[in-house]
Amino acid sequence: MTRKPRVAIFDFTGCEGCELNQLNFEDQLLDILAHVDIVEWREAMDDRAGEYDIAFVEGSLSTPDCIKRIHDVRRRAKVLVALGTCAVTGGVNAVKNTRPIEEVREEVYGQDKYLFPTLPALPLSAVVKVDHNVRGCPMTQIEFLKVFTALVMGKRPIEPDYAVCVECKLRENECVLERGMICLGPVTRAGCDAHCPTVGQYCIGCRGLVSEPNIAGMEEILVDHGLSLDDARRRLQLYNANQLEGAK
Amino acid sequence: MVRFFLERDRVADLVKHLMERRTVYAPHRKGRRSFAFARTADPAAVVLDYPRTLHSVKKFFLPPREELLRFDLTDDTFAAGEPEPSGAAFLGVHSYDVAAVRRLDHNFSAGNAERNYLVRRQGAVFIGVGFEPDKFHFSGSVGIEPDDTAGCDAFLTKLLDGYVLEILTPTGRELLKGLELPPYEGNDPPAHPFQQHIYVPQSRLGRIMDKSYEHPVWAEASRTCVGCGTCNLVCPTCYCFDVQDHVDITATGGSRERTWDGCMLRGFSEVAGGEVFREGLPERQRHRVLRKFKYLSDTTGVPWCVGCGRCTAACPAGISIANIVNRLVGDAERTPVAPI
Amino acid sequence: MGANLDIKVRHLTRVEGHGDIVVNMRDGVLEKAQLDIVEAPRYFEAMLKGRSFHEAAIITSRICGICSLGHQITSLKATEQALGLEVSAQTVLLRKLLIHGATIQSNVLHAYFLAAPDFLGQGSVFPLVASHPEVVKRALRMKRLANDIGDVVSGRAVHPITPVPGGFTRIPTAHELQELKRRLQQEMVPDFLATVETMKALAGAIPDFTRETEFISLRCDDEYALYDGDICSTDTGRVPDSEYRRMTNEYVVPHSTSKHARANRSSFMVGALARWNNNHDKLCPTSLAAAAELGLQPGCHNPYLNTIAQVVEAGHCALDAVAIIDRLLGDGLKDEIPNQEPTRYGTGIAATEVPRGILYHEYTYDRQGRVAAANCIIPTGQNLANIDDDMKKLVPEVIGQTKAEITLKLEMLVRAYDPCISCSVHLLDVNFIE
Amino acid sequence: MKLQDLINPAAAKELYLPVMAEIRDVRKLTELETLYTVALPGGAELGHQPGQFVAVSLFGVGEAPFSISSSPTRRGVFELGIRRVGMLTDVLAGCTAGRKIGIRGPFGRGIDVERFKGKDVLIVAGGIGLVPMRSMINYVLDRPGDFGRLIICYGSRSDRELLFTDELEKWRRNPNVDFRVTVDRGSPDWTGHTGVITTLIPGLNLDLDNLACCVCGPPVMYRFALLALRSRGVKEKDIWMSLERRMKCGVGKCGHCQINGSYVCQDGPVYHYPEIKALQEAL
Ligand SMILES: Cc1cc2nc3c(=O)[nH]c(=O)nc-3n(C[C@H](O)[C@H](O)[C@H](O)COP(=O)(O)OP(=O)(O)OC[C@H]3O[C@@H](n4cnc5c(N)ncnc54)[C@H](O)[C@@H]3O)c2cc1C
Ligand code: SF4
Ligand code: SF4
Ligand code: SF4
Repeated sequence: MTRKPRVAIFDFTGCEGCELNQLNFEDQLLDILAHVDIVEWREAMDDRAGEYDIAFVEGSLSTPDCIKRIHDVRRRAKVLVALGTCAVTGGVNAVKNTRPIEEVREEVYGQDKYLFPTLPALPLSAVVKVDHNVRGCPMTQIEFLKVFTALVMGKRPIEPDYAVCVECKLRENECVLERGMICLGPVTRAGCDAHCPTVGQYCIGCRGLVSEPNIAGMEEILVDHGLSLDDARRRLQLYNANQLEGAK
Repeated sequence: MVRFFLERDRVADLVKHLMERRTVYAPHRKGRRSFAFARTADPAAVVLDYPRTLHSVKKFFLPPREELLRFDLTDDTFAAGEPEPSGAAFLGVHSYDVAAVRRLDHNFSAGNAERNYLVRRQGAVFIGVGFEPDKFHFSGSVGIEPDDTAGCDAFLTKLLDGYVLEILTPTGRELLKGLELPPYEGNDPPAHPFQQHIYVPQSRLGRIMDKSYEHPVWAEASRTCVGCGTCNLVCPTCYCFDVQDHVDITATGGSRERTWDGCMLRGFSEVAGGEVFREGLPERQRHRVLRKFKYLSDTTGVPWCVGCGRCTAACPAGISIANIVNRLVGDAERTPVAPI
Repeated sequence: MGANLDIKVRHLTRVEGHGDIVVNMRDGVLEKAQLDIVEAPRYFEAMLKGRSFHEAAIITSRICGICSLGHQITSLKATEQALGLEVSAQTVLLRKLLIHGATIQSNVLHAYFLAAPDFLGQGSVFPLVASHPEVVKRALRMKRLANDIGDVVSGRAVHPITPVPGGFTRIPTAHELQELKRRLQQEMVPDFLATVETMKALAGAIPDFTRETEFISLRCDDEYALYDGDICSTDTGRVPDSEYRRMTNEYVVPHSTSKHARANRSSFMVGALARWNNNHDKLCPTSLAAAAELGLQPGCHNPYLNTIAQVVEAGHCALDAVAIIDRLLGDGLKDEIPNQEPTRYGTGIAATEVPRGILYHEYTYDRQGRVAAANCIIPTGQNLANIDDDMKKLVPEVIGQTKAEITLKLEMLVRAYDPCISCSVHLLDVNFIE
Repeated sequence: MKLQDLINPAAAKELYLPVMAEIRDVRKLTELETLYTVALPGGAELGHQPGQFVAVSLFGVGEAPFSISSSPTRRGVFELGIRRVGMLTDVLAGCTAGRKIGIRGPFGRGIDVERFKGKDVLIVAGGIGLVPMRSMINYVLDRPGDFGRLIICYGSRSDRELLFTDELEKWRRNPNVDFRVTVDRGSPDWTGHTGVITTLIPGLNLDLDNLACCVCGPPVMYRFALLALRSRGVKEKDIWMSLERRMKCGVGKCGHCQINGSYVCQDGPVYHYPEIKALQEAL
């Protein structure tokens, strides 16, 4: 490669935990910086750049201003990577989409609700073409490094399309179902190396669903493990509100 | 055959004796209610009385993740991964897991013999232990009894106050030399009955499987199956794998790694152009079960399900392979059986 | 003839979240000096309503990646109080250890990566990689260790995993804790002392500005209050945390998607400087010595020195973390199962000192253990009015300088508060109407 | 018990280590397909049968199976025709002459040319299926005395996607070859046959008692091609087909390529139709 790729990082509606997770690569940060030129990153620097090879974009789209800005980012980026589940599926933000938006605004701002425009929380892919995804809430560091090295090498990163259970088994974890808990791992897309079950917590589904999830089967599993059907649906909804919308 | 009496209090002596001579892998507690084979550091931590381990000893010969080679991107050279002979004593293995290793031995020897597996497998000594079947075990139905010593170098059978230690091979004798134990002269301890069965003798299974292809059971099992692949990944006789390259963050080198894979996963049979050759969960479930009870049995003469019950115990949807088989049996033999 | 000045800094950099600085002066009369919060609202309330108590902390931690641990711990405390779940002494110690880790990581991140570039006249930390590699490496090392506390004890530093209502899903091993202790003593303490030297060298770039205001923080008798305590004001003294509404009084302003707050005057300040002013007597000797080195005095009213107070506090957290590990190991680690059997369904209130100030969570649960009402008040929201008041005093004082200089002073002022705009927007006072 | 016992690892082979070969020439065939000429180190011969495949790898990217497109009669180098569809093939598309690639193989069972000898050879190739079939076609053309007539039916989605256009032209002009080509959708200046590949079969002049036929194409093609051949009276025993499945090892270990109990990488990719007729998953 003759020139280092120019990288820009943007944030939309989200918690910025994904960006923070980038700053948390203490061990690899200097290696990463050796491969690229970071030309725009509001959270860490003042510069504003014109064009870039790779744009990493965090957060979901939830205001008219977001929509304008993402088109602008897309125009100026050769490759656009959605960073974190908010950007990939809408994430937790999309839970608000399951209720009438007026009701939600009124609850929060009361009579002042019209001061602040809002839209349903959308994944980036609902508005612009997304080339690659780094999932997770916060985005999974190992996956970020995989996508990052793939892009630096000029290859297409592959996104796993199997369940978290696979990675959980590869690590020989005790299944949390065995501990009498519930788990969303069976329909959640792997790539995190089964981080939560490995430390004894259930998979909350933060990486979104596999491509052909058996939702009815999963609901039945949750009910068998002690949830009401209503609670089972809510648990599944946490990160998948936009995806399950159609399913119901 | 030589039999000794191992008093309960002396189990730790046996473990110590082994540890002085070899690396010892034995069942240990893992998590709150599970067990796993692990390298023994403390004799007191070994658990001989356990229902089943999360993974079988397969993981030592065909590791879940294994480096096949390391490459250098700056000059396109590579070095082969260096598997090490295990040479270890595997203490407290159940009969069905030893039977599973025998099947893997076949797979990695027949046709193109694979160095990686065969090297790792070298020098492994098995000291089996009997087990009390729980509601998931059904190895008896595929010809593997709890006290089946086939493939073991020594075997422990539980008594009220200790174990009968049987020495079965010269390797076993050699390894246990110097461990002073009194001979055992009592009766054979009573066998524990199985709670789960396949309802026909093994010899009739082949014919039943031949007729199973269009059976509704595949679709029925797929109602709650979520295609998570757990059943493949915990199975001691599943050996399918995936291979991928991983690049170091410096982008100057990396490794080619193989990882366990499973036929219940959608991507397993997907080819370029997006065609998935086993498109639905019913097709995949059928493939999984027929691999255990037909395809591989047709060529090797033994069922490739060893009845350990892991897939059933671990399935989040509680799908039972024995019940699936019994559904097929029931229809073929026109006997009523419980629904899956 | 008076001065004219128009400043609009859109999407202020090196802060967490989206905020604009807006200043207008006409003929020497200051018309406007304020921080507009333009972060998109996310309506967390809608997500919390009807959710199981297992999920409340998972959701609130997603309000903000930077403060995720603080939200999580505060949420768990409120839930436990509402449901009558007792937690063990070990759980409390582990949580305190986590708060120390998060405080060190946040304070170090702010001082080195967000504030230091200003002191060195740089736009970001990246040029410092080349010009001051040792300093950057030290900062990364400190952050790494602080994050490792989070990784080891809570499974992950951002959006922690293992802290759940009633305890932890996984208890760290003695070996892991010993290793943390070793690194705290061998790496963190020397790095802290070196940081004090670095900051001393840079402190000349900190503007000299004071405005008297009210400082509010937690306070307790036996330690430097972080995990819990009474609400303590420099104006009116101590009140129990159940009276938090009286100490915050939130209200909506049009220029901010985040609500503002006031207590006894038009504005007050929370955060490291408030903690310093209220609790410096509880700091360890090493931190007190560092404060003296850096010229930080009790009763300090220069908001720019919040950054210095953060550095001082990081040292205390590091040393107290060692003491906590000693206690945990001395008592012997126990593999406790989280206590998740509610004994009642009611309301719980919790207050925690997170890096930017006091965080309050209050939940009411229905009989199914689902959230019926929630109210969270976050530190940055409490500081916003104080920031506006500071700007109003600062602009006339510096009006003789160039616009670029004034802009920089304003940006540095806002950054000194280390505002967390995500938080400020995402949690608002809500009572669900059934 | 027919289980084979553990054999001595010293006698076992290194199955997964590639030989580092070199790309000698790169020729773009269409928008998506590229032809690579590859040489093994030291001028070694690959020694393949038509229909066999190799595993190609680029370090850091991965490995995938590709059919050998050149005839074994061509010495010194071999050719691969590769369609750009994903991770590895993307990167391959950017490779130029001189680039080192890993090669393992040749693998699998190719066309049993002995059973084709003395007979008319019918090749039915759809789309990229021409890549492996070209190996057989050129083999037959290079040994004219060994075989009867050569009949080629080639179908492509559009005329812009036709592969090896210069060679197609040569086949068309060769009096010993009955060459037919069709496209699903032709561009306005396409003057040839239009329609799916099976529409070529009814018009063929076949000597049913002296015929051997090999079919290769996309998955959907097989069923229809078979119907068309059977309705022309082609005997099952005279049909071979080359199948594709996902594969990771090429040596019968990884399990991906199984069709019921058969391993495509061992028992295929070229199957004699009567062998797979009973395999439900094959076609
Ligand atoms: C015996 C055989 C001969 C083949 N001959 C040729 C040939 O001559 N020319 C040619 O262009 N292609 C051929 N293929 C197909 C070729 O192997 C795939 O196109 C290639 O694997 C795609 O790799 P990739 O990394 O570019 O794609 P990926 O990014 O890995 O995936 C793209 C698509 O290819 C599928 N795929 C991935 N790996 C394989 C695999 N090992 N086998 C099959 N599909 C896979 C994926 O599921 C996905 O749908 C052949 C396949 C087989 C089995
Ligand atoms: S813990 Fe969850 S992800 Fe892991 S195996 Fe069990 S169900 Fe699957
Ligand atoms: S473990 Fe159960 S749910 Fe998962 S793939 Fe197997 S049968 Fe389906
Ligand atoms: S199929 Fe199930 S019961 Fe049979 S060997 Fe495999 S895991 Fe055990």
